[in-house]
Amino acid sequence: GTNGDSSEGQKDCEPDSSAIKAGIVTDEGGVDDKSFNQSAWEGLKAYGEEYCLDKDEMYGYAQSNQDSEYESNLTRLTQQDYELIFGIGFKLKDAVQTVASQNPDTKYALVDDVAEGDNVASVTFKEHQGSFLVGVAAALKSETGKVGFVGGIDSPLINKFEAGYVAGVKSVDPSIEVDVRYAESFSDAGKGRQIAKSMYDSNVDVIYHAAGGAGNGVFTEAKDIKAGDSEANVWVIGVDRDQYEEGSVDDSNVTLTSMVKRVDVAVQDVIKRTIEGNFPGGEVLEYGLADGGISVADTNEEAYTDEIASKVKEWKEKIQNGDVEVPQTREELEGFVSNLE
Amino acid sequence: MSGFVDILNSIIPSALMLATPLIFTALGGVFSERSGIINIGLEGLMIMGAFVAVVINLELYPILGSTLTPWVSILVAAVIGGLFASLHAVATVTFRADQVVSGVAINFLALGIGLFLIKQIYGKGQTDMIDGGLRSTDIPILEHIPVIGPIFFEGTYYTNWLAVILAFVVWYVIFKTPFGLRLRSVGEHPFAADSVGINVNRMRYIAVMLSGFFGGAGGAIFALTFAGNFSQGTISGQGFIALAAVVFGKWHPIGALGAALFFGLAQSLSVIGGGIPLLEDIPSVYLQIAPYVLTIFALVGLVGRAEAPKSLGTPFVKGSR
Amino acid sequence: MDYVIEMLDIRKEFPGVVANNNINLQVKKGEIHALLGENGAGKSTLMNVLFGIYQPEKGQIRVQGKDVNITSPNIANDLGIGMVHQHFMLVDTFTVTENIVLGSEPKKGLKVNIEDAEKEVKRISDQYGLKVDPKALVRDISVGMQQRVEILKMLYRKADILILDEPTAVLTPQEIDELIQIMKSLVKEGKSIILITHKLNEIMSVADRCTVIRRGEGIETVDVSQSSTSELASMMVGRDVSFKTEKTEATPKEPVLEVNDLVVKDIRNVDMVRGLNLQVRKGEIVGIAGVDGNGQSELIEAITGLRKAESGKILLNNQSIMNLKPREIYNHGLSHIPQDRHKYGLVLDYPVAENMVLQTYYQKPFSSKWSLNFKEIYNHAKRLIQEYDVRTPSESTLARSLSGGNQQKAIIGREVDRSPDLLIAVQPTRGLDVGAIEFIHKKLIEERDKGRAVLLVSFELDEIMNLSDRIAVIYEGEIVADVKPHETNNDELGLLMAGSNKKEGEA
Amino acid sequence: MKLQKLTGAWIPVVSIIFGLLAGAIIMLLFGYNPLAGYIALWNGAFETPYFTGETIRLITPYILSGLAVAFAFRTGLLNIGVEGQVLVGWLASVWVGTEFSLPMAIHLPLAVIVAILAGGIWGFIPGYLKAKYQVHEVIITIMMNYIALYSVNAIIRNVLTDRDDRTENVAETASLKVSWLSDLMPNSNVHAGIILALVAALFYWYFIEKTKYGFELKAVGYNPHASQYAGMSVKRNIMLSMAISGGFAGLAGAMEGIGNFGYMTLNNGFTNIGFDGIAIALLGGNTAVGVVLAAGLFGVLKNGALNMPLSAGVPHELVDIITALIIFFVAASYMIILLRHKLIKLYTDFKNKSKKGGANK
Ligand SMILES: Nc1ncnc2c1ncn2[C@@H]1O[C@H](COP(=O)(O)OP(=O)(O)OP(=O)(O)O)[C@@H](O)[C@H]1O
Ligand SMILES: Nc1ncnc2c1ncn2[C@@H]1O[C@H](COP(=O)(O)OP(=O)(O)OP(=O)(O)O)[C@@H](O)[C@H]1O
Ligand SMILES: [Mg+2]
Ligand SMILES: [Mg+2]
Repeated sequence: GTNGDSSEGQKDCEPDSSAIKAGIVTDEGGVDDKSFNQSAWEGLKAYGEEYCLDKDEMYGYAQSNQDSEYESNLTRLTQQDYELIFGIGFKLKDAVQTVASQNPDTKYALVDDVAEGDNVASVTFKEHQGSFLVGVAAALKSETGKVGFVGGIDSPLINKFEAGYVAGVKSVDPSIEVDVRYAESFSDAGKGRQIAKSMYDSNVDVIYHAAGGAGNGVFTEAKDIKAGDSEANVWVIGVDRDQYEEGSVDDSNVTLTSMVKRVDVAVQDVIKRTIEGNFPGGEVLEYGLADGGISVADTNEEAYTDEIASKVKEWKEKIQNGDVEVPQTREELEGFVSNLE
Repeated sequence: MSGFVDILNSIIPSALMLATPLIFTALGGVFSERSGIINIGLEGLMIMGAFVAVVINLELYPILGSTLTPWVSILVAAVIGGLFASLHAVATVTFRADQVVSGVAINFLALGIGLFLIKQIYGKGQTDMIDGGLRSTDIPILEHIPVIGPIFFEGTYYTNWLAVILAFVVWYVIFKTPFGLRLRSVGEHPFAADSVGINVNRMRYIAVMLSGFFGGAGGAIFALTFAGNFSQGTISGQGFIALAAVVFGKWHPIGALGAALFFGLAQSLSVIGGGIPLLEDIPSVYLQIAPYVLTIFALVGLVGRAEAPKSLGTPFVKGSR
Repeated sequence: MDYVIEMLDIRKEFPGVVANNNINLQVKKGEIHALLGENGAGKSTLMNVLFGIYQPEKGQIRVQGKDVNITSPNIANDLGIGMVHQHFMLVDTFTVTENIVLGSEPKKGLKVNIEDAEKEVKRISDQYGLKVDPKALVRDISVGMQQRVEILKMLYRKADILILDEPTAVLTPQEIDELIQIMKSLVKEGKSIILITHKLNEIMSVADRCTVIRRGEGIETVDVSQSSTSELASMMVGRDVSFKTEKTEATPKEPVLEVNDLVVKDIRNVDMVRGLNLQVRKGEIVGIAGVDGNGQSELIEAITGLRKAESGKILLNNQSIMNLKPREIYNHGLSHIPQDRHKYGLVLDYPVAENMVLQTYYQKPFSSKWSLNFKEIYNHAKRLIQEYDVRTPSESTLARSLSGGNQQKAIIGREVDRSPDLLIAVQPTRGLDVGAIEFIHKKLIEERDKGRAVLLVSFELDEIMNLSDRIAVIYEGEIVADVKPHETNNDELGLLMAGSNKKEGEA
Repeated sequence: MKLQKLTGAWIPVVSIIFGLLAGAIIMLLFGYNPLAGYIALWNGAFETPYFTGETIRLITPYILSGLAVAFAFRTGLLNIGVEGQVLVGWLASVWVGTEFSLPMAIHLPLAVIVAILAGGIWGFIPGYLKAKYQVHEVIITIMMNYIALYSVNAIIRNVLTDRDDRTENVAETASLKVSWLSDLMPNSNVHAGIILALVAALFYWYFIEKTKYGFELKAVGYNPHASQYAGMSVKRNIMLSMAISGGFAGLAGAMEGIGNFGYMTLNNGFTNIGFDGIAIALLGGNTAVGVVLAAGLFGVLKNGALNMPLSAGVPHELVDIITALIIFFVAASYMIILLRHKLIKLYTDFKNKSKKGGANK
């Protein structure tokens, strides 16, 4: 097969004997969803290369296409003697817990949510912090005083992005309006685009999306405006990965920045700890700004000006010092905003 | 007042944009169903169109640039869509397959082939974002008409207007030309058509392939205006909505146009509703289901009974009756 | 002698049936050649072979003396052969003109030149005296006019040899007369006609020669002028047939069905039955005579609960059945032999046995509380099949694969067997051969003699005259005359049906 | 729409063989090892009791969604709305399972019945609109799918939970998980629903083939005019049929709600259980036995497919292609019959010719 993932050519190195057999089970997106599944897979591949391992021998993945396949896939990898298996996405929480309790000798890690069990490590990210920082960037970039947020499905996880973002915007300038909408889908690009269009039409100039494939629609709308008028002040803020490429249109780019969630970093970190004999079973690992688990992309140098960058840096420090407590829910956000006034 | 015009300014272009792929696909459906072949595979035809258009777009953009690429992509997608639909024709016309089953198979097959080939070509489950997507423009002259100009002709797509014009062309073809007369006779009473020497099976092949052509174009336009790439979820239900538009529009090209526009309008109303102060306080779920509920009300209240082509769904077996 | 058509030793098989076994048919130029045979004898099959719809297993066809191989209707068309099928080949939703030009449309640019086509249709229809409205939708015109459209279709394509498969089965007496005139004028223009019909008097009045087919075999070709109806009938059936139905004087008793001032609208919301009054008594057959479209269907549908009545009264055994559900009406003692046996009479994809309990399946003994009792259902069918001489391989054969005559016998068996107080029979013998007609007529009289009320609707005057004890003439939704058959004649009835009496009656 | 019955079992079997052959050819063309691919497929479905259990678990809702589509089809109705009916049935079963606390003898049947009712109502609406206003059931059911999708999400978010993305787990008293089955196929999610599904298939068969109601429903499907003439109520049967069809679908939803998952999450899109049901029903010739077998085939292919990339490097989309081809071949069974006919005719022609020494032309 011409499977692009495999690098089955001759290797000029010897597999490291300390390595463990590690795998991931993705949710619906698959390992090239340009989002956290892909990021997780990149982390695993990096591990494979570092330790000079063969794909499917020592590391591999199973893609789920439906909710009901998570358990099957986790069990499948377990039965193939994987020693450490990552469940990518909060949707796998139940499946990871179940399978982990059935297989106490195998180690599991759940990304994006907290699972119970001594043989399960939970990996979470402080998305609200990253979202806060891109909110700061949005507020600084906005000329109209209106910015937008497009969520996928209205759910606690996405609300975390929303709350952080709004808090960031309001921290810079409480008078800036934030138009928050949900596509109620992570795949319907048509809806994403329509929402974006209606936002840009109503003078919103920066949109942060946390909507997966529906977010593609936000990019297509922004790019269309930009293609018609290269001076137009429309921006998209990407999510999960650096979505700079997605924003490229002719000679310019509409991606202001992205809230990057380094699942790859986390995956490699958990594997390393396990190899070292420190598997964080039963623990919750929270990756955030300090450890590079969450970061803000600065690829679009032209748009993401030094001024913005330095302001973002200021706020980042405030968060890290604990001067600012970023809200994670809508209730916390309310309190946060009323404190600002 | 100006607020109202602003809202129209926002809703209409967005409704048109959303309706366009539906119009194309529904017109294809009209061809197929007018000839007597149920086409539940419109979804699959759109998937095939989206897949081909994205691949062509990715491959040709560096060579053709941003003006030509989208059009070439749509054209190729339409042609491949037509060829792909011929499978449905072979099954249902030549081999008298149950038309619903064959349509379902088309849906499975399109997604399977699309994703399988994406994996073979790019080594991953979905493509990169395209650079040569469709771009909106202001239509010269027409954009200057007061009030209407900005609403309908500013920041619009040529494909939108192509779709509207095509609906009328299809109407002309189906209701005015010998081809159309024959097509309809084949869908209504194939034995009558056969007895005057019309090759029923050939007409049905042509009609089904036309549905693939239009459905492919519809899928392509969807991918090039909205998604910008191809993946598992790029086309998720638009084909079924287009099928509904065919029936809603009573198997008439202008009816299908109207149904698709209605649907686009209802959908964009529901999306934009979230931004209109008056509607802001309505729980979002009501806005989300509004397009579908409105469609049902429209059907019950305005459209009512629709008469399908008489022999829709029945294979033509010469000599039997 | 030169023949325009020669079919020699034609053999055509269907799985399990030899429909045509070495049949010969020779048609002379300018003649009307009748083809006669019982239901299922193989007439339609033979003509379908000639028209290229079926390919024969064996045999030779010559047209104008030349050997031909007719593999499709196109080729038949090119050879000047046209066919009006037993079931019309017209697209309901098209106009008359669209139907006629379909397949060989005149063009103007990309468009069908519908104006020219309409003119041409008008011209041909005037030439042969076929009155049609070129712009009317086929579904809006009468069956008679549809028939003329079919003929025009052939003439438009310049056919010289015209095949008419049972063209009169669906026509009213007036329309039949018109058709006969048309056929005569066609042969005068040099066309040749092959005419399939079960009606011997039609053959006597128009045909020059007649070929008789029995069970797929060609029996004989005779000169009609040298033959008689009884001779033709016995050749066809293989035994002597009596035409005059034997029956005694009726002894009517109390009324079973009473209809008073009934008003019924059709789908288009037009009053089709307008204040109609009718009474049918125990022990009599009342025939409703009238031209199709004068409210017969609406009347029957209203009585049987298939259509809503607007006002008036319908009493069955002195109880109102107006606007009850069909099932309730049946339970009041009504049976109905419907006009269109394929559309209403049968579920063609059900076995014969299950069709025999179509109204009663839910009752004992065919059904217990939940489930059907198939043993009873099949026994019931076995009995009816025998009593009513339904020719079917078995009770579990699908109704679809029975011939029309046998389908009709199955329906009649089912309806009569329920021992109704009122039996409504609409066109019960349409398209059937004389043997079957005889059988059905006998059954209806038997029912009358058992004291049942029979309401007969037929467009065939002979049938009305033969069977009825009383004839009610319907015209524009009203009963305009009530006469005894022996006190009237066909001509008078024809006039009454055309409405000539109406003004006098009112005056 | 003509209902086509398959003549004998050989056509599906030949179709499956053709489909698998076509799949093998595709694998060869793209440089995969077909044998390894199919072994991986088989192992993925059956290798250990665990996977067998998972395959059965997958088959369970398929049987029911297939029956749902088939039931409507028997009455001449195309129920594309099974998808939505599954969702509301799922929600209903979880609602009963989480919100009540009752003894199992009441709780479990109640959850099942409420799911059936919910699906039934969701199916009844298009049936009612069709009977009453003659609007085509295809559009209404498509619209009802979307209404179900968004409404169910909203109810999970706002009614069953406080803005959460997932409901509580259903109470054990409402769960279909039974220990003897889990012991048989350890750790798998196989649950007692499979028994319910098979009982439903039996019910389907009995209802359609043996009862007077089935007699009516089929009659209406074959010929509404004759049914009306015979005193059956066409409208009532349309509503009844859609409601019962929806009931099967609702039960399919309960299989996920109180069988497989034991909870419900916000849905990003459709479950595909309903859409696959269309293929399963028609593949199974709309008969009870056929649907069960077709659901079995689907379950095996789907579950086995998951193992193909892992064990043989074959993309699992290939199985979608194979499935589609099998459906095509079954649908186009006339092709297979024709092939046989042609062969026979060729043979007899040849015999005739050699006997007579020439054509009869
Ligand atoms: N398509 C067919 N398939 C199988 N058998 C057929 C087919 N068409 C006709 N037959 C059989 O062939 C025989 C002749 O049928 P045909 O229709 O020619 O009779 P017919 O003389 O026209 O009868 P009728 O007076 O009822 O029209 C019948 O036994 C019939 O069952
Ligand atoms: N596809 C078919 N398969 C088997 N038999 C068929 C088929 N088509 C027609 N037939 C047979 O052809 C014969 C003639 O059919 P046809 O409908 O002409 O009968 P009919 O007596 O003329 O009835 P009607 O008077 O209603 O036209 C019937 O016996 C019917 O069984
Ligand atoms: Mg005949
Ligand atoms: Mg006949």
